[in-house]
Amino acid sequence: MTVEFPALALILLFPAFGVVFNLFLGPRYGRGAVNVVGPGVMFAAFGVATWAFLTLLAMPPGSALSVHLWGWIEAGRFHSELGLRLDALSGVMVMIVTGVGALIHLYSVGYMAHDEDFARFFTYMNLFAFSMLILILANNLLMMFVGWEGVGLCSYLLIAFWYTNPQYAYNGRKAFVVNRIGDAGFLLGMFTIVATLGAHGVWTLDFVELRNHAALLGGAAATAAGFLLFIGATGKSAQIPLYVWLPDAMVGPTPVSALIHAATMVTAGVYMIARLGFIYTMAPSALDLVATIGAVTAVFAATIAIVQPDIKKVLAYSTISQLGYMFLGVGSGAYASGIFHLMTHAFFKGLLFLCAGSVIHALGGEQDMTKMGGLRRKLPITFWTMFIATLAIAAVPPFSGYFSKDLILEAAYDSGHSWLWFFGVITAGLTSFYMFRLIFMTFFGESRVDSDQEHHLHESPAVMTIPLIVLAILATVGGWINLPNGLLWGDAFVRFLAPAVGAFKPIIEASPTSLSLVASIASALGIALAYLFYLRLPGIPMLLAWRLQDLYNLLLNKYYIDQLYNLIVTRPLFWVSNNVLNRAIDSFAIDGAADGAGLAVQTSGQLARRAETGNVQNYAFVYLLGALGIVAYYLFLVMH
Amino acid sequence: MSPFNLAAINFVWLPILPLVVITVAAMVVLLAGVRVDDGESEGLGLLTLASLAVAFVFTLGILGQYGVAFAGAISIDSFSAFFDLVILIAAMFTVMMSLDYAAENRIPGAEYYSLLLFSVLGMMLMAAAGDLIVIFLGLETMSITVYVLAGIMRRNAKSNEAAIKYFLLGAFSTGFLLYGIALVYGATGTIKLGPIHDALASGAMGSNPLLLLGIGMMLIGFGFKVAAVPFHMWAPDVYEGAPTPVTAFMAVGVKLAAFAAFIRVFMVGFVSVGAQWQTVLWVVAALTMTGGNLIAVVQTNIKRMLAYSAIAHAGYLLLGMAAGVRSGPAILYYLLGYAFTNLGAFSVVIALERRGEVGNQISDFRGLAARQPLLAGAMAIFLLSLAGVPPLAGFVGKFYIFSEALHQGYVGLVIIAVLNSVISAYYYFYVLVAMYMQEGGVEVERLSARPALVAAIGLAALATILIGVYPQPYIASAANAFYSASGAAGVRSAALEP
Amino acid sequence: MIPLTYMMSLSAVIFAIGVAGVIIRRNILVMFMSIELMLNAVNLAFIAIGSRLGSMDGQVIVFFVMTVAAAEAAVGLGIIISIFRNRETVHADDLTLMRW
Amino acid sequence: MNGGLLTALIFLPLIGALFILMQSEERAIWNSAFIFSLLPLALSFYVLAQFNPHVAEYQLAEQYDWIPAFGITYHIGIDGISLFLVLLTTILITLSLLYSGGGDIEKRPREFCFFMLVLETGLLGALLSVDLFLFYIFWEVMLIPMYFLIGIWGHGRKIYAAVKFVLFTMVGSLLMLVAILYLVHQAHVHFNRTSFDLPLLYQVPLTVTESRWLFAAFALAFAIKVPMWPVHTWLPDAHTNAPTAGSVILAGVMLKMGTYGFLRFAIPLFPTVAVEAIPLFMALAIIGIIYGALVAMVQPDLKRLIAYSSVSHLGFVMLGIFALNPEGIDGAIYQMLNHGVSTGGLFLLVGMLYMRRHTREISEFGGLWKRVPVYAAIFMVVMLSSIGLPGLNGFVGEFLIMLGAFLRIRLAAVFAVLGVILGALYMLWTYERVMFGPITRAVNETIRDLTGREIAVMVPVIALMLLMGLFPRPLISRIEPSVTAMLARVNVAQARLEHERQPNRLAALLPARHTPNREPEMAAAAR
Amino acid sequence: MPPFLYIFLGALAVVSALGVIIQRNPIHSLLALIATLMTVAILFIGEDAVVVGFLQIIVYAGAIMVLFLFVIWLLNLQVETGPTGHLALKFFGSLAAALLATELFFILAPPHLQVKFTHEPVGYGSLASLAGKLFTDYLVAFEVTSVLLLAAVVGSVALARRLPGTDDPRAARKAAS
Repeated sequence: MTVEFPALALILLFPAFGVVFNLFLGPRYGRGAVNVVGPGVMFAAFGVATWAFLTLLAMPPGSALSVHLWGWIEAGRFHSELGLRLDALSGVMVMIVTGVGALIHLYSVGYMAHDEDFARFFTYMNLFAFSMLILILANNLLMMFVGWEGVGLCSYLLIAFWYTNPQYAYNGRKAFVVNRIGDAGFLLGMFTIVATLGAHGVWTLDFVELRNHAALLGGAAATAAGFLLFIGATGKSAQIPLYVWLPDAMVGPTPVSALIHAATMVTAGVYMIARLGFIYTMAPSALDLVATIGAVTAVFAATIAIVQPDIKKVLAYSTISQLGYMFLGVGSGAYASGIFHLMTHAFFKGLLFLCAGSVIHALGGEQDMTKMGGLRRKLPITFWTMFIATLAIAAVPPFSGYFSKDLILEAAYDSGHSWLWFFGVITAGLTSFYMFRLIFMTFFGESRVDSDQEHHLHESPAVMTIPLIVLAILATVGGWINLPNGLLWGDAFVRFLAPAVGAFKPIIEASPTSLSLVASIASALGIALAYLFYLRLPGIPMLLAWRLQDLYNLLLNKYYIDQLYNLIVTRPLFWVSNNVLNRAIDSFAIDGAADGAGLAVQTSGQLARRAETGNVQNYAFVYLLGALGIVAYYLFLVMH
Repeated sequence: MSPFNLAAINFVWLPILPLVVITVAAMVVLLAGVRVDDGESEGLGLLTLASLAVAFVFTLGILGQYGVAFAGAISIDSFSAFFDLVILIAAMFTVMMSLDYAAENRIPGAEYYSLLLFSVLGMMLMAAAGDLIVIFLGLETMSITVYVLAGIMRRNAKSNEAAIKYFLLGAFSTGFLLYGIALVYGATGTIKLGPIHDALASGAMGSNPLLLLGIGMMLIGFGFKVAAVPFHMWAPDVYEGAPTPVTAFMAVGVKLAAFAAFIRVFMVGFVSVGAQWQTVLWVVAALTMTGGNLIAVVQTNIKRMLAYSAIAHAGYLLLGMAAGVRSGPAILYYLLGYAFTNLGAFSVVIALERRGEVGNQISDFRGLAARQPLLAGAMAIFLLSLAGVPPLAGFVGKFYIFSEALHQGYVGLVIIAVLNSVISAYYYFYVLVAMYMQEGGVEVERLSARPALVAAIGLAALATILIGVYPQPYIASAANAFYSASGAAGVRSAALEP
Repeated sequence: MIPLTYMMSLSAVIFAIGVAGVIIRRNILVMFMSIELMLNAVNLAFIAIGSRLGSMDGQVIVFFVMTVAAAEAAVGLGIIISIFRNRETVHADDLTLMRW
Repeated sequence: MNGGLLTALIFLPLIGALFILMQSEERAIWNSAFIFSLLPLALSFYVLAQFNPHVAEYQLAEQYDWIPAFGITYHIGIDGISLFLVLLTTILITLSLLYSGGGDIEKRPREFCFFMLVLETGLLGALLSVDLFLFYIFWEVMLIPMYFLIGIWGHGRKIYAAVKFVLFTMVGSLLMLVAILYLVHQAHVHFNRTSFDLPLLYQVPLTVTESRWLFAAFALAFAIKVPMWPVHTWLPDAHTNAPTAGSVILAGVMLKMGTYGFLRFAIPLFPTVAVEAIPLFMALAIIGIIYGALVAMVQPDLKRLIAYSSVSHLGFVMLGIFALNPEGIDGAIYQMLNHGVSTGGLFLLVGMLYMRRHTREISEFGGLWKRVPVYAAIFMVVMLSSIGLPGLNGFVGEFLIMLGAFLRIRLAAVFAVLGVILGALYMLWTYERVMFGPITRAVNETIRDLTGREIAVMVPVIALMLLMGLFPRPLISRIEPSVTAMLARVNVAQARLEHERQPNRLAALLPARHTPNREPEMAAAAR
Repeated sequence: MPPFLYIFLGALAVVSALGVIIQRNPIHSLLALIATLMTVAILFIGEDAVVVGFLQIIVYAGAIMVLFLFVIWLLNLQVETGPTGHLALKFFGSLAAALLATELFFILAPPHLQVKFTHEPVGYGSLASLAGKLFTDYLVAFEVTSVLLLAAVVGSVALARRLPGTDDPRAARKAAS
């Protein structure tokens, strides 16, 4: 059952109003107005979203709210509209985005309190929310792509927010371009779908239509489309091989990292795959690829995270790793598990970033964990909330991460990917290790803070701590909506989503309890190891780093992947463009040929004019030659 | 009915009335000029202008009459009228250009203007000729006077040199033309165009060596007069050295007359043996276009550049001739546009020119647009027309010729011509560059003091635009003119010749 | 009667000699004389052809050619004198003020 | 009652140009030029209102005898393909004049306005001509003012650029003239009627060889104008050295004449050859897309960079055109408009920068955002439009083009998306070098932000980007009928080609049709 | 005309024509030219062009050549000394002229040549027949010759007349001051 629900448009309009207001009037009306309007529109959107979500909840399963705006690209046979659709999946997403988004906006008021460019900041943030909501609420793939690129743009703008630093600007561009590479795949995926279905007379990308006609797609096209779309997802969600932008994105203001690069935007790939689950289900090989990439990324990023000294970098790699989890989930066919982890991750990772932001804020911009330590007492709220979040991400029961991670690992195992499950378990261990390393290095032990920073240390204002507390609560209880099967309202979330994303069909039925136990042991081991290394025997990490210098450097330098890309892609591209294309071909060959033709005319003119010696007898001679030629022609005619 | 048989008298004398007017005028100017100082020859010029105008009116009067006079020596048809009119216009423009120029340069007015008129007489005779002798005599009358005109600035070494070069090569060329006439005479037994046409049309003449060689020799002779490569070598030097109004007169009047005779002899007289000369013309046309344009590219003197440009344009016209009889109207139309365009361009050159040949270099045109926007604008129009940019006369002319040539399958030649047009654009546009995009150059004397020149430039510009934008009437009259000659040749021989 | 070929050949030879003279003699006057040779060769051709055709046209033309030759001579010699006055030379290869 | 509407549209600017020649006071010149550009602008909107979106044929057509001797008529009309290009022309000319009056043109304003308005006449005439001769005339007429605009008011190697521009274009257009003449001759042979009227010429039967050669001639002329790789090298020079208004019109409208020519002439006149040539042209288009982007990336000069980006964007347009399906061609036409707006906008912006600093070297800038936030913001939007951000205009066109290409040859779209990536790469990099980072040059500290006039110039550009990005339907629905009509001819040709290649399979696939194969007849007739 | 006379006259004409272009001294060249004209005149007479032949001797050889002579004296022309000028041009020029003669020979060779042979009418070549033609068929041409001669006279006067004050710049300056 689909109901027209015009108020859905309001969810978009509020942030849009925020954009317009902050852009044009923000600088004029000043900080007060912006601080009200910026977060205000998000809370308003959250309110509308809640209303819509409750409406949806009241309807029978499989229902949706929709609003049709206007026909958009309609050319030839192809047609697509701008329209919004709220079903279970997008409902959950909208709740996350508006909810967490509103909190982070609120937090930003405090975080950006001393920045001159607050109006621009909130413009971007509102624009991001607007784009993200388009992405989520779109009723067709093409419109989703609008949001998809829109959030990429906002990510770019916000990473490069402090544009006077050239490195920041570079990182922003890097994020956009890498995303564009993924988007190229997204586009091709769309084309594949349109072309294949078009051959059967279905010229649209509307999700409902696609779903109804998915069978027409056929295995090959579904695989191709799934594969190509997943390229898009690797870009947006920072998976191998396109993850390289996300760690660099941490140069943006920390609320941005929390909102965009942890809670919402980067999860768009997961959402997209869940949304198109009906296509992926037809393409097992594409799905396997998704799961594999997810699992490998999870381990890979986690290994990098364990040695990073920068607090935000650790969180960034952690995000990549966690996103890998989500892909492992959706790649196993358990779309709901991916979304579930997406949600819990939004809570705890958003919280982690905000806490990190609070720490950084307190330390006047310091991000290096080797210059922190012992902050527990100075920043109590931050510490406690961050600790809760760490417990959540380390999958300590009963915190939210435990439930969602378990669900994914179980799905991975059940779908026959036992190796990937193993990867997941390893990651779980690594995750708890690096997260507790972070906690220990930041909040425990001796203070290594610069002496002149020391007495500036203070807890953040309420406008920042309140969101922390709210998120901490969510990170704690967020997982409870989907208790393990058979426990109280077990599997409620999965069942709620099932009409939208389809139900998970396991291949192997393993014992959930034993699987969960293995993962928990791995997590516990990680925590124990971190405790050992960073509180008990702080010399060990140094020793290890010295002993395993090569490995340490490899990890510290992120497997040199950035350098590798530079070497095999970026530099050759510039070299070829500059020397081969621009100089050799364009300037020398093509332009040279054109100028050469002109020169040839000039030269032959110069040569020909030498015949004009000025001597009249030469003229007569040339005349005679011409006459000879003509007479010879007639002689020839006569002879024949 | 009049008691006298006026109709008969009129018929004999009316057709040559313009010629008579010109002749008488020449003598009157000569006599009137006996006591006129060289520096004050404007009066003579105005007299000349008036007489040319009278001749123009009379020529208009005979428009639409058809027939022959003087036992076939003079053809009365629209063809001759068309050319006569254009030649008279060219002469009038030349006089308008000369008024100040002659006085400033102390050119002997009486001789100058009377020779100009004699020359016009020769040209008109060539256009109206009905036999080869009249063509020859007309050509000589024209040439001999133009030799003198080219060298009339006696103290000027360049002018001298131009005269002697033109004279020597012209006389040399006369030998070839005459040889050709002799051979054609031998082959056909007649020197009248009508009978020649009939003799050739009856067939069995196509491989007569006398005829073939005669055609070849006449081609050479006419090729010289129209400055076709490789008989063109005189043109640049003579154009450069001659007084600029004379150059204009040569570039337009001589070329018109030469083409008139050329067309009448070849496209009317020799039309039925077209296969025997079109191939040669194909090659000559290609050479002429290419040679003219290539060398024009590297010129720095505007008169010399215009000389090579004139050679190139002769190439386009020859392309029309090579393509056969259907292109006739196109050639006539092209000549019309060409006449105005070139006259205008030379008028502008004169406006810039001063004693000592200042103003003859292309670099002297620099910055003209800033100082004299109207003058530069007019020059731009002429240059664009020469380059064949629509909707000016030069474009429609080229369009017409190429179109007819294509219709007759001369694709290769047309492509050569088109590529040549691109080359030509380069050097025409180079003058535009100088005028509009560079600084420097020479100051222009007060134009208000030279109303005749201004009138010439203005009229030429107007005509260049008008003929291009609304070409229909001119095309119609060109076609009418050409077909009157072409058709009349057959009719006349049947009806009038014994 | 002498065959036409013979007359024409003679005319051709004289014509070619005239042509050669124009090219190889640098004295303008002699060049001009060579041109007169060419004209004479042509005249010979006219006469020979005319008498075989039995038509007077050839002779009439020769008459006109002579007139033209006279006129040319008058003008040509005038030009030569004028050149000589200015440049003190009658050599064609000295007159290369304008070229290229 | 439409009599003379289009004629008025074409010739109003010309009248304005002549009127301006009579002005002498500078302010009066600018004002009257602006007013005379507003009149056709208003008129073109009236034309839009009068336009019937359901009709594929020429509308508001006028036809009078002009040169009966050649069968040439003054035949003008407007259809979906030309409709919005006309609007684009009138809009951009108005904006350029508005902008140029603000101090960009320092000398000889009278001639400048004169040439701008003559240029407008040429552009509008070429777009509205139905008669090939008329088209050719306007085609050449627009060349001359642009030549002067570049040569007089340009910068740097302006003369070289101007001459190069003219000569490149002339080579192509004169060969096209030959082809036109040949085509008309064939029409005469077959219909015993000399006419340059396009609808008649569409029906001329040609042998395969003939149509291949003719197509080649037309295609060369248009390819140079587009410009397609490898005949593009006039463009960077012309763009770089032209004055701002010249660059705007050159990029905004004039390049479209090439693509328009393909749509209006080359393809419908010789559909069979066009279908045969799809792989070739798609390959060239893709080379243009990628090559243009890569070369743009390494340009040190802002305008040169934008010029190469035009090569890339026009490559997209060509790709869409040679997809030869409604999606691709709709997209191509839409992209023509987009490119006009966005690249026009970029040139205006660079012009504003040049006016302040008298340099276009990217390395001369850096950190400008701090000083000129309004400028930077507008630049950002225009740049995003240029790289095809969804929601702005550029995306609609690129999407449809790539979709069309994908439907035709899948690999083509795969390569084309590389262009999308590279587009982002070089544009953002440029933006970064100009706007981001610290201010490295002291002169840039004092650079001033946009004036009211400049903002007034840019606002319509931005508005168009948003409108066209969000509401493409009103445009495409007017474009499409004409495109469909044109494609009908192509489809027949394509079916015939396939029929020749695989007679058995086609016979099985298609119902009996009455499109007899005329090639043998033609061959017989030719003999 | 008997063949031997033709051979003799032809040889004489060729030799004297060669003399025109070979003699170093312009006067000698002129004399050779006059010899050629005379010889050709006799050939004219032999071809029944009596009047024209005599005109050739009287007008051409007599009057026009004297004009040449005057000019040679006036300009005081000397013998050309030594092989000057462009030798290559002379060589190739002669070669080309020879080639031209050869080509003409081949075209005019007996097997090709066909003229519509007609017996000469009575009075052919007489003064009466010439005059008759001149004043009927060629009336216009005849009149034009008169104009042509007039023009030539005007022209040569224009070129050669010496006007005080205009020709000499110094005199002109004196007159002006």
